Amino acid sequence: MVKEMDKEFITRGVRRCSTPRFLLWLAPWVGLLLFGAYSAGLCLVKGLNQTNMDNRYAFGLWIFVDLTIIALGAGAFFTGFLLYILKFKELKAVINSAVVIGVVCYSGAMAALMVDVGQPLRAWFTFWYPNVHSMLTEVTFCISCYLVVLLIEYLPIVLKNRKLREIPAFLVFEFELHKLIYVLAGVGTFLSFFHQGSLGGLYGVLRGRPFAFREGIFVWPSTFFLFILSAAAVGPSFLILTTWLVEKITGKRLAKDRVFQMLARISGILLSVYVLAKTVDTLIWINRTSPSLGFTASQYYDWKPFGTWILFAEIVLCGLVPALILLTPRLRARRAWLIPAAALACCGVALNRYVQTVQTLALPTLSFDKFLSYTPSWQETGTVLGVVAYGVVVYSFSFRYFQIFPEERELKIEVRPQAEEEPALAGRF
Amino acid sequence: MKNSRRDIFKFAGGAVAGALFTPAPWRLITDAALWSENWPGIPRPARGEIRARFTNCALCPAGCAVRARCVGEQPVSLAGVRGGLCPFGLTAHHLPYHPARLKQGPIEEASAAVAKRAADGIAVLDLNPGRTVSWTYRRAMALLKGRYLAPESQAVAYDLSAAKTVLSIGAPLLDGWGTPANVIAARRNFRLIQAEAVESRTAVLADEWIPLAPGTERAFAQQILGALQGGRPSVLASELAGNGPSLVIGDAPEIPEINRLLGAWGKIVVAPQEAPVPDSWTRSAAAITLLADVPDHSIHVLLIDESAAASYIPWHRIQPKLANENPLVVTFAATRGGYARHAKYALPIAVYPELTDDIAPAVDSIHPTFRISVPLVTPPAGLANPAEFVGALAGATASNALRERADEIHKAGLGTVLTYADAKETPVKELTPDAFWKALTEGGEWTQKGARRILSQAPGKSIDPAVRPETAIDLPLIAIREPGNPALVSPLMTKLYQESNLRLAPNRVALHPDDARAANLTNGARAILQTRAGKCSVEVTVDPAVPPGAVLVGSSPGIQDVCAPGVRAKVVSA
Amino acid sequence: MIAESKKTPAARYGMSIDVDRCNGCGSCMVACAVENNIPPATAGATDRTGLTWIRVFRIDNGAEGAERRSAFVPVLCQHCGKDAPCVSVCPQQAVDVDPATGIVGQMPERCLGCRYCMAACPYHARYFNWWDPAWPAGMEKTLNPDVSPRMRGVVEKCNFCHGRWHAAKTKAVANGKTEIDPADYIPACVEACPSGAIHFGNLNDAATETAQGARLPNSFRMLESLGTDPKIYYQSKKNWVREISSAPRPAVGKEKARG
Amino acid sequence: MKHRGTIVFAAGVLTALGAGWAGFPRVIYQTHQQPVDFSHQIHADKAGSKCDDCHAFRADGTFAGVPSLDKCSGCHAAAMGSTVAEKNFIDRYVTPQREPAWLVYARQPENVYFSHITHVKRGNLKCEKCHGNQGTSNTLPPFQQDRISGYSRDIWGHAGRPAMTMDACVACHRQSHLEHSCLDCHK
Amino acid sequence: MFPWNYGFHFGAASVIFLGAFYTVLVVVATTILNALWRAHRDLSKGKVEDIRWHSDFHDLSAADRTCRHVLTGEIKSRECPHAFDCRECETHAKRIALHPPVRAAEAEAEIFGMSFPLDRMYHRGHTWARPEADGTVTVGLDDLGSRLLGTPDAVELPEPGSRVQVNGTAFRIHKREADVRVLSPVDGEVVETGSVDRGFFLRVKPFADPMDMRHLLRDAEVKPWMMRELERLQLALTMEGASLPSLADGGVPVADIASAYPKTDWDAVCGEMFLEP
Repeated sequence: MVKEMDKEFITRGVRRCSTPRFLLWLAPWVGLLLFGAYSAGLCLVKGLNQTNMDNRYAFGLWIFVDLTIIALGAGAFFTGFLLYILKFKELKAVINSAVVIGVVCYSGAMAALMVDVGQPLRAWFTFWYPNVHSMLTEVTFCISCYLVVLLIEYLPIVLKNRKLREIPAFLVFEFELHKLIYVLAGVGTFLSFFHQGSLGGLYGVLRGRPFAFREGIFVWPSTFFLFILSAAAVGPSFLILTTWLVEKITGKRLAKDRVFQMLARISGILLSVYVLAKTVDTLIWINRTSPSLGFTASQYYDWKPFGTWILFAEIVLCGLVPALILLTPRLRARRAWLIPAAALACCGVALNRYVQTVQTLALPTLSFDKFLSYTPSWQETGTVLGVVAYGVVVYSFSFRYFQIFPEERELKIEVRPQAEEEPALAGRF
Repeated sequence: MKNSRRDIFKFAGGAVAGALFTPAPWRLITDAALWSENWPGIPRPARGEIRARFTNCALCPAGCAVRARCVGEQPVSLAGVRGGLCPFGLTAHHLPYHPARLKQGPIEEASAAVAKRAADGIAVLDLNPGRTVSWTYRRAMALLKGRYLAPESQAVAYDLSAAKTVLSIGAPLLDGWGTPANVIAARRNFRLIQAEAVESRTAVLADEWIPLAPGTERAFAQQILGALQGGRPSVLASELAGNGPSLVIGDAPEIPEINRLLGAWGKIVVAPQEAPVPDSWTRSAAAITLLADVPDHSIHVLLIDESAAASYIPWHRIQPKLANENPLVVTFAATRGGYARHAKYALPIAVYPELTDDIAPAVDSIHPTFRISVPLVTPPAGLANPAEFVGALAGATASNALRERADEIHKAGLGTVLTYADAKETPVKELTPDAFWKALTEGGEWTQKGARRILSQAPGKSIDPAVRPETAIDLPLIAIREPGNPALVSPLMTKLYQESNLRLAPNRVALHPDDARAANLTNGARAILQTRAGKCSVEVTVDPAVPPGAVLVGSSPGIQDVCAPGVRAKVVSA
Repeated sequence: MIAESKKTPAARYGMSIDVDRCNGCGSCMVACAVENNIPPATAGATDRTGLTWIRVFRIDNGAEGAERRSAFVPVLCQHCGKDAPCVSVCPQQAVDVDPATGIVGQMPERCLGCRYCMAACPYHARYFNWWDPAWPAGMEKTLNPDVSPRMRGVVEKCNFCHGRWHAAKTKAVANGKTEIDPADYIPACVEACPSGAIHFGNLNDAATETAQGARLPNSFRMLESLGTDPKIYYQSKKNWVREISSAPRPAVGKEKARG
Repeated sequence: MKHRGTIVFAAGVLTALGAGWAGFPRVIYQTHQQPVDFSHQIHADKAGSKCDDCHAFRADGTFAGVPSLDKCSGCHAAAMGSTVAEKNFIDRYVTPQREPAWLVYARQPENVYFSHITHVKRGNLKCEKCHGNQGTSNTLPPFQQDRISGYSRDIWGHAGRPAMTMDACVACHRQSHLEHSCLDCHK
Repeated sequence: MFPWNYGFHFGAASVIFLGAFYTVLVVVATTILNALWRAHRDLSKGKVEDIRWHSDFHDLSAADRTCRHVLTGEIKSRECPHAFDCRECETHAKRIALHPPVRAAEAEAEIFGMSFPLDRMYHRGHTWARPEADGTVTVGLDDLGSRLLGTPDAVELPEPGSRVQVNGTAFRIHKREADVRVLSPVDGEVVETGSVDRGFFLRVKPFADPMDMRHLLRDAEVKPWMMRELERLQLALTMEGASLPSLADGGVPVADIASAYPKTDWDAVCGEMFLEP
């Protein structure tokens, strides 16, 4: 029977849509994935002239997307850290989802980076001849290692599949690996703290770009710490957002409200700390760092459309406002507040990454140089869409065949009474 | 079944583990990286002994002395012997490989066709007169009873080193006007005032730039003339008169008279002198006719020598001179871009540095000189040699003309020859004819310094005083010319035309942002350049350095056919 | 990043560029391209994707109308002497500073094309090979054997015509000398400049014209406030030209164009 | 069978080891024969030539490398011995004035600048240091070219190192404290 | 990356950076190898069934892991810490010592219309074990289990001679979409398999003599357990979308419950009831 072809792979007791329906859902994403592969293939075969990047915009859309999705994927390390190291047991309900999101984000970012470099065949040189003073070396090492750790963390989720687990070797390996997972969570936390930081350091160390340059704390610029903080702050928010989104799409309840509240509270606390730190950092930068390099901060915002509104949007609108909402128990208890706040927080970190990458490059340094803008080519956009589609496909597979939300079965009964008014998308996956 | 599948996995696992302990994976990773260093498409430079060879640049009359760095026989870079070279000369060793280069043509067919009709009325248009080959043309035309046409009479030479103040009215003095080495050496000693509508490369380095309204160069010259003749006094005129010796250069017809009044005539402006020419040539040469003086529709066969064209005459000025019925136009050209577009036969010729030719003296050359552009690269087979082609029509051989002329110079026994390789100057008297010839063909220059300076003929008084600016409301812009480029430029010139905005590409026009906005044009847009003479497809550069109301035009033959400096023009979106 | 180890009697090669003598002819740019086997542009290349190790900018005093004045400024790798922004950022040591010459070198064969150094360079003096290098058929015969052509996907920049340095060094050895003859080592742009606006030499040798030019009172360096100690010195007698060295956009030039 | 899995795994390991060590070099390297069977030994012994008689420096200090045909024709205008190799050489190259397409083992990649004179004259290195005993060899070994990278497999000439890689250059330069920058040796 | 690579320098930065990198690599590799080694050890020691049960037990909802003494009301609330293996449990030992299970009246052998004979002991995965005179133990499906599976579509019985262990798989039953492993109540070697009426049974020769059966429910414990099981069944059926009259108030489960709920996800219901999440 085609309809239930893959029944034996689906976790017992959860409801998944029929195989054809699942394939139907996947079809557009796979199409997008193929388009992305074609775009990326063009860039690899014909070279980066397929992009609209240029000597001034040496980095473009891809680096922005990489930085953003890695920040959003931070939920993986941070949830692991909270669950396995700080023993926040409730987070067990979302840890698997966090790991899948982490795998998706990191592998997607790695794929995009491989297309982004001009000579991918030589990418291993970074490992073989590393310049340990470069932030990019730190990024490369940490992201690669962390991706490996994430894949190992993902392995138990896969092996726990109902069918795979019948193979004794897989069953015992999963069991034993899961017992050691706290070690990997610890290593992952260490690695991701560093690479989130070194991604921040990436631009913060650029003495030649006073817009991005920041004073150092020990050997790292302040953005090193701001990136860690902001990623840790929005990681839980992004988990809230994805969980909610999956709930909406599938018409199921996947995690208890308690979990949402806990994530929101963690996100809120960290976000407010981040906003405070970011404000202090911005003030130091305006009053000290930038003038010492001969640039007055106001001139960065003289160019349309990059006005001071960006600073406001980044710190207040997408920082302080969601932080306050997430910290207020009455507001965050309601989805109508919680979800927009989480979304705002995610937008805030995306905006921060955008400013760090794109605005930095747009601003001239030589006095006779121009302010330049840049529009990505369809090949660049296609590659990014391919990465997004890849994420959706992997997540869909994981959701269908693996136990991403352990509380789903328990919560199944609570959603039953609304069965008649299931949203149109109900039953997908 | 299950067992065998598991075995396959185990075997594969073992193979992977084992492979890690062999050189194969590591070699492949390394090789992939090495391959990326020399994958197909990255050319490999030839290796070999590196030597220096010398020649003279034939791209323009400046005739700069060139030292070529050669691998084997192949020049790989050029450098000036006396100071730097212009970018066109620096990259001339690429010209033989230019993709647009004309390499084949129906030489014999053209020769037969010309021979058949030569009696009807033949003419040679020599766009780079003053060369030895020009004498060949004149001798051949005398035999064929044809005409030898030159674009304009070059009656004067300038001794910039004698000037203390120079006023240039739109002349590209520091940008290809004369011999760069001479101009730059002299530049230290005179004050330069540049009067020009656009802040050109010369204007940027001038001591003073007087921005003129576009199209008012002639009026400006008249003003100065008026002041000097005792009309309204002007600061500039008194500066010229007071800080002499002063020189004025430019295109306006008033300028010779101004120079006469300033006392430059005979002192700074002198007659150009030619290296000795065999008597037999002078006796049997056709007269030099200016193109403008030829009666309309009188030429049945026109041969055009485009090699190293120093000037370009718009086709609409040549065409009326051609016979109404079936005129035969043959060009000797390196590309199809110039007159070849209008010719029945476009015959390929050698380009510098394949070319063997002497170089006409530059505008600032006051001494007789003789320089040969000796080939650094062997020309491909199947090229036409204009001198031999024309000589053969008249039944004469022209292949030895350069040597004959060199022998004549040697016979006169005057002057010295400078050999570039050792920077030695040797009096001609001390050399045998063969040694003299050898010096010339291995990179050398004969000059007769201290030759008696000949006063140039004083200008006539008949200057048409009327300034008749074109008035046409539908053509709102006035054309300004970007200083001209050679017809064939190296592909590397994209560095200046395309990969930076340093120079205006030949197929481009530049507009002030306001004019561009009014015409709804943006940077890089395709557009049509319109004048009374016609239309031409161009690309637009928007540049605030161009004065409003003006259009700076490139120097492609297409643009030059329709648009001369000072004419009214219009740029519309294509 | 190599060898702090050896203390050689260090030369500090640098340039002094007289802006007032540059007429923007572009000889330096094409001479550089010829010397360093830089390919002509492909059809799609623009001034933003171009490849030229030295680029002459046309700058102006910001005034409109009759007061507007221009100047030409050649900008190449400034060979920062201290904390060169590009060196420390390269993840795989494809950029280094030669302690013996002070030349900031870029190794295209080591480069993976991440372009981080380009983002780091405030002078925009680094260029990326967006296209495969291609010369019109036959023109590859004119390539300079002393410089290897680069492949697509790597960053490159001025290295003070290092091929000429090699040749001069070899010649010195052949002649039994230990130091190279300054006359043998002149970068292509310096050699090509028709107006003699560029001087190249050892800044540590006070006798060179370059070192003297660097000490002139109207001498300036680009973005000195960043503290990177560039070794390219510019000179101009015009105040508004000297103002371009500092980061903020210069106020509209009040200087008269005359003089 | 209890150890069946182990045996299958070991079989995989062994197969890969065999393929990697024995089969792979045959696949990846293409063997070319030199155009002429040249004996350095004969030239050194009988003709008494020294290395720099044929492999000379030019006036500007650059190394001329393998001598051109002119140098050979100087002595071999006609056959001097009776070997088949010499006869072939004269018939194929000297008489028709055709340069033999020598395959140079030590040819450096395009991106390397190697100054022979600096190593020989300034560094006082013997030819054997890098070229091994090639100067006394009787035949030229086959030229093995990597199919992917195009480089010669063995350009070293003595048993110590399989190939002259950058590591080999660096090892020596490090010993002599001559390691300054990449551009010292790259162009 | 290694000291012999070009460009490597011993400096504080290199040592710290690469040191951290190698530490990470070593830790990750050690963890993986450790897990692999442990897995290998488990496999060779035949701990698969044990691990499967522990892993399953871990995934049961907290309500399903309740201690048997909670069912009988002796303890207020307690989650079983020994994966239902009371043989290791000190609390159980103490409890049993204090209150040995009472032999219930004969009538109690029928609970809610289902037959639970008193000659045997019951496993919480709905199997029973009956010691036989010859020292073997008969293992079968209890009445509720039989009714849940009705007439099975297929049964996979172990080969005689194979071993079963407590909480390990005794046999597999397929019914409609359900595919259930039925857990064994005893350790031992299977000597005979076969079917009697609706119950499938194994005859097992236990390893230990006397056999330790402390972990099985017996006598008076059965009824409260069954009450709880029927509640769970009701919940499971509700969760899987069946609407049904309450069972708790005295209804009798039909002989083939599966046929009564044709639209219900029977796999999920059986998984829940047979302690197999």
